[in-house]
Amino acid sequence: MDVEGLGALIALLCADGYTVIGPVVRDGTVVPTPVTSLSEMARGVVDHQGPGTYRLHADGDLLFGYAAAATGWKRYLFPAHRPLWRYDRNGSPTTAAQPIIRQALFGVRSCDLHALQVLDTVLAGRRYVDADYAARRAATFVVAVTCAHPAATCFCASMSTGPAPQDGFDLLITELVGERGHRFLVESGTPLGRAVLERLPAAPATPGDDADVATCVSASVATMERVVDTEGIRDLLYASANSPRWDDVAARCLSCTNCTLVCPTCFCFTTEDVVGLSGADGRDRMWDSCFNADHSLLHGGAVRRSTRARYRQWVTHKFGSWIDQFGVSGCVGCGRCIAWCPAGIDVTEELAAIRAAAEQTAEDAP
Amino acid sequence: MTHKLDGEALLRVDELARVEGEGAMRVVVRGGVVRDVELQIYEPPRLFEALLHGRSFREPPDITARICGICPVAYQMSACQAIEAACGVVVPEEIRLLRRLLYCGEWIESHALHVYLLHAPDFLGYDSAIDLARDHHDVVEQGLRLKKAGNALMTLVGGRAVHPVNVRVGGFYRLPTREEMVLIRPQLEQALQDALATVALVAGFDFPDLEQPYEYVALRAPDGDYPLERGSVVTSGGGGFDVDAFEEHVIEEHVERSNALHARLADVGTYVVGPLARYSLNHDALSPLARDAADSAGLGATCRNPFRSIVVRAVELVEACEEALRIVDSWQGAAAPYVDVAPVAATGRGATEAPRGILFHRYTIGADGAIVDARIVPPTSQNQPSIEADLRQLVQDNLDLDRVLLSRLCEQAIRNYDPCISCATHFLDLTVEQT
Amino acid sequence: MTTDLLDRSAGTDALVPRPFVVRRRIRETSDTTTLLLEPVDRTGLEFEPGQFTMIGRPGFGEVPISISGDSARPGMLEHTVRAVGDASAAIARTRRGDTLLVRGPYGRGWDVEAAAGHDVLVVAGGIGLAPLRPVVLDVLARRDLFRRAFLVVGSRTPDQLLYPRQMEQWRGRFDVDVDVTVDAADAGWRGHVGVVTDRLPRLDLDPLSTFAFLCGPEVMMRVTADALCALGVPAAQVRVSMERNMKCGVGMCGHCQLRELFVCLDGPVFGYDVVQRLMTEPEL
Amino acid sequence: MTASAPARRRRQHRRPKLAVWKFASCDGCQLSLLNCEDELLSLAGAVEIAHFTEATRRSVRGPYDVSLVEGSITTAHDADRIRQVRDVSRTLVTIGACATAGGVQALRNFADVSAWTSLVYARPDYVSTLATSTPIAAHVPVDFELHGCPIDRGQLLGVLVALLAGRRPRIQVETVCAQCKRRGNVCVLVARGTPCLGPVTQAGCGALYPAYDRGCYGCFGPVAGGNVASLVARLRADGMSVTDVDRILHTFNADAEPFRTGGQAL
Ligand SMILES: Cc1cc2nc3c(=O)[nH]c(=O)nc-3n(C[C@H](O)[C@H](O)[C@H](O)COP(=O)(O)OP(=O)(O)OC[C@H]3O[C@@H](n4cnc5c(N)ncnc54)[C@H](O)[C@@H]3O)c2cc1C
Ligand code: SF4
Ligand code: SF4
Ligand code: SF4
Repeated sequence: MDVEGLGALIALLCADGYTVIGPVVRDGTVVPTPVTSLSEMARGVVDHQGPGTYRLHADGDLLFGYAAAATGWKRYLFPAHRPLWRYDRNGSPTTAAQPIIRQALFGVRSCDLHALQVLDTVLAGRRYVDADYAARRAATFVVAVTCAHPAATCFCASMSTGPAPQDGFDLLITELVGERGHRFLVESGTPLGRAVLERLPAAPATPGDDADVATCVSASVATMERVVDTEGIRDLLYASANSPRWDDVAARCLSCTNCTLVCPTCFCFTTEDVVGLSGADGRDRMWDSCFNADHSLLHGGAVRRSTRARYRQWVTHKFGSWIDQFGVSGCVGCGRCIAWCPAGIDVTEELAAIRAAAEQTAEDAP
Repeated sequence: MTHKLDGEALLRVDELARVEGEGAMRVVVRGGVVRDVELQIYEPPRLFEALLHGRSFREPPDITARICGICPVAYQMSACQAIEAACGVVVPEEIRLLRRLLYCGEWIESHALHVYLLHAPDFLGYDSAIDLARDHHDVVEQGLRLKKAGNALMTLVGGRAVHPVNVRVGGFYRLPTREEMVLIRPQLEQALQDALATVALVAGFDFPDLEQPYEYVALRAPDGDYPLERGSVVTSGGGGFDVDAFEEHVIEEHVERSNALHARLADVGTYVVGPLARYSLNHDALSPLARDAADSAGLGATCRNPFRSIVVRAVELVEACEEALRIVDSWQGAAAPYVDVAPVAATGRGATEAPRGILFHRYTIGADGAIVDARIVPPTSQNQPSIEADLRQLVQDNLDLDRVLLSRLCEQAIRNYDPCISCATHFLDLTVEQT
Repeated sequence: MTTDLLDRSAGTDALVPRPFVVRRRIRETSDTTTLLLEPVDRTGLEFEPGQFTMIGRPGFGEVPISISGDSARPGMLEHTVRAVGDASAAIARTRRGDTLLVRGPYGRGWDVEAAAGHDVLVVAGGIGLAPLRPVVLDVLARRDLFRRAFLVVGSRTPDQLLYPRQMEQWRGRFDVDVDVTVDAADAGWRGHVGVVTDRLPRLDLDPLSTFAFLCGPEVMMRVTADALCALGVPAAQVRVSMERNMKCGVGMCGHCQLRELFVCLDGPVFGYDVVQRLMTEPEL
Repeated sequence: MTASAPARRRRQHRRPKLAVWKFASCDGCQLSLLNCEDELLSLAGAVEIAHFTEATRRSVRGPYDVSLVEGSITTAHDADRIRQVRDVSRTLVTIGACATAGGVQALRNFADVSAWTSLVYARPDYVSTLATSTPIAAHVPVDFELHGCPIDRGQLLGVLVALLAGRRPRIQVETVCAQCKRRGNVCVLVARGTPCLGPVTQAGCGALYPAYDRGCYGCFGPVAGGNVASLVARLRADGMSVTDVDRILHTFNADAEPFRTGGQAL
């Protein structure tokens, strides 16, 4: 279909009662924001990302000419700050249920689809369930996009999480340009998606389309600059608890929490009792980070006092212990932690250095 | 038992309350004649003009705001004006209006604070607004609501109520959106109603008799505006001069007993800035609604009783609320939040109407943008001589009054000026002394 | 849309606590109090020895506290709380009739069953006796299931000893060997002075057939576990109860991670074979 | 329990006495208390406002349960006065950058004060001032410090509510960045190269500055354990001059470690 077709899709989703959340240019970045029409969404912009920098430039006319949105979709499912419970009229703590709105996430890249699946496991796939997350997730329609223009910070190919979405979406859009013009191939991934698709004025897919998508994906993979060698990475990290590289990175790390809060899979939270002049009202929950001193606080002091220990915890959890805990890597290769680190610390570079240090030690050993 | 001030007496209040900052009063009466009146400022000096040396010309809006937490916007506005004057920049009309809107917020907050929390308790015989609230809860609630509206306006335009973060040389960091402007409208409408009610309320107070023949000095704004963020200086004696000539006309002296500087008008001497001066010199510039409110409160076109300054402040509350509504309603956005200002080796001056009166700034900037010299003349140091004159007159006229009552009356007289001692220190303990 | 997620959202919210009323409080030592709590909704709290609850006093925050009562009597929830910081002090100073907010029980307990047919050794340091009291009560209640039973309790000073009356009762029994040692004795103390590991040799343990349950400061657990392993007790038969910061108790907040372990879900009780390496790595 | 029993008895018999004291400052932090318009009257019901010259002429004698202290020590007289305040205060809470770090007036600590005094006053001999502006904690023991220039109204209420409930106030130690990300701001340092002190500044303002499209200028002071050297390296790499780095670190918390070292921190 063409651009108008996409406009019709958004209109249809709005008409169906979804709040459509799509990529919008704000403060020089692309940020998922509620929209009501295609015209509000980012178009003709290209992102240039590097360690500690993100710049957006006007270029071309593509709708999805940039990589994954600067901030992830996490806050729409796992709010940065939410009331957990309040006292009801009888003085009993009761879920502070916020009205769950039906939302359509529009333009989710493959890395973020994987991140949603990770959060599904963490927050709703085990014995205890974050009911608020589960309810929001159940009310979420996902429109994915094939990522054709990865940023310099991306490494989803290494993490086997992209750039082409495989599942976890209701609809999948691939933006194609070429002899046959600027067009969008839309596929459904669920019956719900198919039902929406059937109501759209779209020409059926032609045999050449699949080939075009494949070309688009391989071109995308070819442009990806960063890599992570994931071979035995968990054991590598477990064995590298005393790598000298941790001291090196600790000198640069600000322990500022940015990497963890932009990471689409980081889920740590803290709680706080809400108290007014007339007494306790209930309890709230907000995003927390393992880079905060209070995170590991015990009576008598924090367990992880040094930045070295905190950085090690973060990387070891993301790339190593996550696998033991949830069966998948905690990193989906979106590169956000690289771009949004004020100190420009690049996790792929740190991992490579840790591996190199480990190999060096192995060599040195008789 | 009552103690009158006969013979030789000393009246002192060591710690002036309900003023912004720390000060004291001392009045010496000998043989039934007031011999000496002193307003002492023991607010420790914070040396702002000196610490601005070598700072970037972009920093005064943030740094000088810290001179006073009650009127930071005034400092930011005068600083911007002076620096922009030095650099030869004139901000676009929309930016000027947005500054005026921010300033309205500060006027509303500051005047509501003074009228309700600081001054009204004097007229109604309470120690504080909190005691007042015990008997007149609705009155205090009304005042707090007004104050809150002022703070909300400052938060909208400036980011926060104390030391706003959104002001920069050349304009603002970020423009408020049309939607945000619309959202604050109901609160401002309520504020306007509260302001009108305030005029009615304070008009009913008892005002001690005192007529003072001072020279009034205030800004006059172009286009028939009530003066806030711009204007040139006019005096009740018929004089007038440009802000650039301010230092030729205003002479600041350092008085021993005080950490504040006293200002005098060349050729004239003691003068008064602030609501009384501003009102009397700009009565014609008031909006019809504010003017009607003033009329019904029994204020003439000029007001010479310092105790009635509370009524003038209430009228100015009406003016500020209306003006804010006007700007909010007409807001169409601006092309850019600020204009670029490049440093120019030059001297620039700026003066705006702080809630307490004219606030003058002068900066000399080097070509590299570093500040070479800075001078700040706040309203309270300009008013200090008149406050002392008022006290002299009051004590002389009321020598037969009970000592405690007289002391209270003196405090009230000082509060007429809403003296901001934090500002003047670059300023108070009420003492009438027995010698 | 994932329908199974919809189902999952329908369950009770694990993060919402239930109100309990303090029915009795027993002052154990100068800083430690035992509270007996009754659920307002009268639904008892079935638990296994070693499990804990997240308990909070409204406005003061929530902390993990082990259940120190008898697992055979779940109607009354029992906690022994040492006042070390704001939340614990606030909980410890509640009065009879006050309401506390409780979630749980959470975590994996000591698995006392596994010790059936073996010698049972319980080693507690300070407040560490609280999560171990249910073990002692359980073993004594089903005494025939186990072989020899030892209880070694360490305390800083004699007046810091928990549950003195119950300890007297246990001492009076012939089917459990109770050994109490203090770091610093006072004038009236006639017992041992020293650390708990000093008491191990005299027990004449049968290493391969011993199950040890340890709780106390992390160093004390490590030193004791190492000593037991050195005696030949298999590490998997040595259990320790770990302590980490917890905000949720249900594996969601991320605070209690010990590398791949969630102390709240996978523990707090772990076999020493699982945590030995992790306990020796500083700041993990 | 023993420790709390007297506190409870006190609360039953009378409202706790609150005093507000001012030293060298701008009044902005005290004003933050009066700016709690919605809570002011109920607060005045819950506590006895026993000394607060900005708000009331009545002063009730000490001792006071809670003293809020604004401002820094810049005169010998004030150095004596703060000791008297400490003597009559059970709990002493300092509020604002002036009281916790010396404030903007502590810039004198880096300069020659007599030269400064003569710059401002025609007769410097009339002015008595110390060569330094020092935080309250440099003179007397302080029970809790509330940072900010000005302090955050919400945090102030939180502290008062905690003290009223007999609880120690607690403020999460974290950077402005943490609040900034929760708020959903776009990072100005990364997306624009605007110098920002957020990564080394204690949170409290709600990440206001980046929401206003400017960098944080550190008015809540350094966060505990912040890595100023690393941030300075980044700012320098972005082309900021040493003078400008000095300026940005040397404002309202200039004399707080590790802002003190300024551009030299690298
Ligand atoms: C599984 C488990 C069982 C426990 N059982 C008991 C028990 O039966 N009796 C008892 O007295 N104590 C027990 N504790 C310790 C108790 O949870 C802490 O003493 C308490 O959390 C201290 O909190 P605070 O707010 O009083 O102290 P603060 O020092 O003010 O606490 C600050 C922060 O650290 C956290 N924190 C501090 N110390 C600890 C700690 N030791 N463990 C976990 N989080 C901590 C608090 O949650 C808070 O976030 C147990 C801990 C765990 C993990
Ligand atoms: S790695 Fe970067 S973003 Fe993360 S805490 Fe360290 S400095 Fe901040
Ligand atoms: S660790 Fe970094 S690259 Fe990986 S998912 Fe998190 S933010 Fe993205
Ligand atoms: S810290 Fe800032 S806001 Fe507070 S009194 Fe000092 S200058 Fe004013």
